[in-house]
Amino acid sequence: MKITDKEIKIAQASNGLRNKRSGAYVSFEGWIRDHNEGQNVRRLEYEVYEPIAIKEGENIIDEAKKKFDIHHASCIHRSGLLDIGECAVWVGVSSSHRKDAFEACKFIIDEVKCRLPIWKKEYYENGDSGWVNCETCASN
Amino acid sequence: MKITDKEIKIAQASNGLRNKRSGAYVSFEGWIRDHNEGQNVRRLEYEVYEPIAIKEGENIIDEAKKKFDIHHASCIHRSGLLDIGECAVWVGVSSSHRKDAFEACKFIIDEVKCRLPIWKKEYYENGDSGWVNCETCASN
Amino acid sequence: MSKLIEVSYFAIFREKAGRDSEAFKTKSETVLDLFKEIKKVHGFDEPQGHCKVAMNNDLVQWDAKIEDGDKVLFFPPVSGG
Amino acid sequence: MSKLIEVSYFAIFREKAGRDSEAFKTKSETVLDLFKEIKKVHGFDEPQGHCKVAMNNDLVQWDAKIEDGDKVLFFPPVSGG
Repeated sequence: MKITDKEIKIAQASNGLRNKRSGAYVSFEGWIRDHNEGQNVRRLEYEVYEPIAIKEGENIIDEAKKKFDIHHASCIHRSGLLDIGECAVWVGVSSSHRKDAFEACKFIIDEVKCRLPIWKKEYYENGDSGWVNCETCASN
Repeated sequence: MKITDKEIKIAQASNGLRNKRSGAYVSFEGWIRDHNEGQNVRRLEYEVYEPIAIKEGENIIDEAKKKFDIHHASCIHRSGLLDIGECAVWVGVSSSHRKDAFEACKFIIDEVKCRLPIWKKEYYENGDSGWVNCETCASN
Repeated sequence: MSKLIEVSYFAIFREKAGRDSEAFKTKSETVLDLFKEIKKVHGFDEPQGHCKVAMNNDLVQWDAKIEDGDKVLFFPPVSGG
Repeated sequence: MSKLIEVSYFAIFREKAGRDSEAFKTKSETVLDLFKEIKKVHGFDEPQGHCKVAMNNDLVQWDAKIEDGDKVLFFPPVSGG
């Protein structure tokens, strides 16, 4: 689990998961969209409390390795200011068979979004800004 | 849907799926493993009947776009000789929300493996070679 | 009535038949009947349910009718990915 | 017995409190009781079930006991990814 305020180097990160016994690799990327709940987003800021984000991210990856038959798993999340189209979060998983890689990758991003102390603030075209509600809260 | 006898340029391919309204990107890569069913694999050859592989691949992508709420989807499959660790097939899907991207990506690779006229021949360390049984046949 | 069909083989079918393609004279009405004939000639033993067949470059069902001059492609069980 | 707790705020909590952290004097026994006190002081109205709390840099349950000198971190609903 890594937090970075620089562009996520995805090719480099995914290379770290390659090995000769892995047949499957599944990755997820979260990109900054130009809209959210009807507002036009110009850019976005992530606030991350790193000590716990990293610890909890490692916990999630360990849980994924116990739950699913995978070889490697990794996650990188951005902090600071991001522009539209940038990659905010990357998850990569390698395994022998693809089913487990898909399930583990989905598990990791679902948990990362729920459990890591990371907050997203959107800056809108009209000059407003606002902290984004978490997905779970929004659905309540 | 593309068939190529050269290395799959994944970064380039995934860039083709980016757009400002997509928030999620899921990709699958199939890598050549150094073993299969207890044998040590040295390299591998894919025979592809391209006219129908491309047509059927496009059908699968169209089906995925109907079944799931996604923006773009693409698939590239290798033909010819490959070494251990090389990427044999890539699938990329972009969408607004990640659930559909995961499901569509899994759907596409599952169907590609079942429906495209592509055959894998393995060359083993002991000098033998053999056509690989399809996954479905193997489970019967 | 006897028809002349251009039959193509792939992967293990090609290896077993010892050729890419051949002109095959047949009285079969459907691609399935033609496949049954050819299985015997070349000793194909792959389960037909996992094989596929194309005619004139489109995948077709096993009950597709064949006509003189058709190009029929027989695909053994696939293993892409 | 009154304890002095170092409390830290993040994201919308920081904005509402108008500060990153503060020394907070309390008689609360648990982080939950402390949170209830602080909610009133700073006007936090985020549902507590979606908030998280850490003590001395580890996530803890809401019934965790606080001691004089503890560092308590209050996290509003997260929105990573």
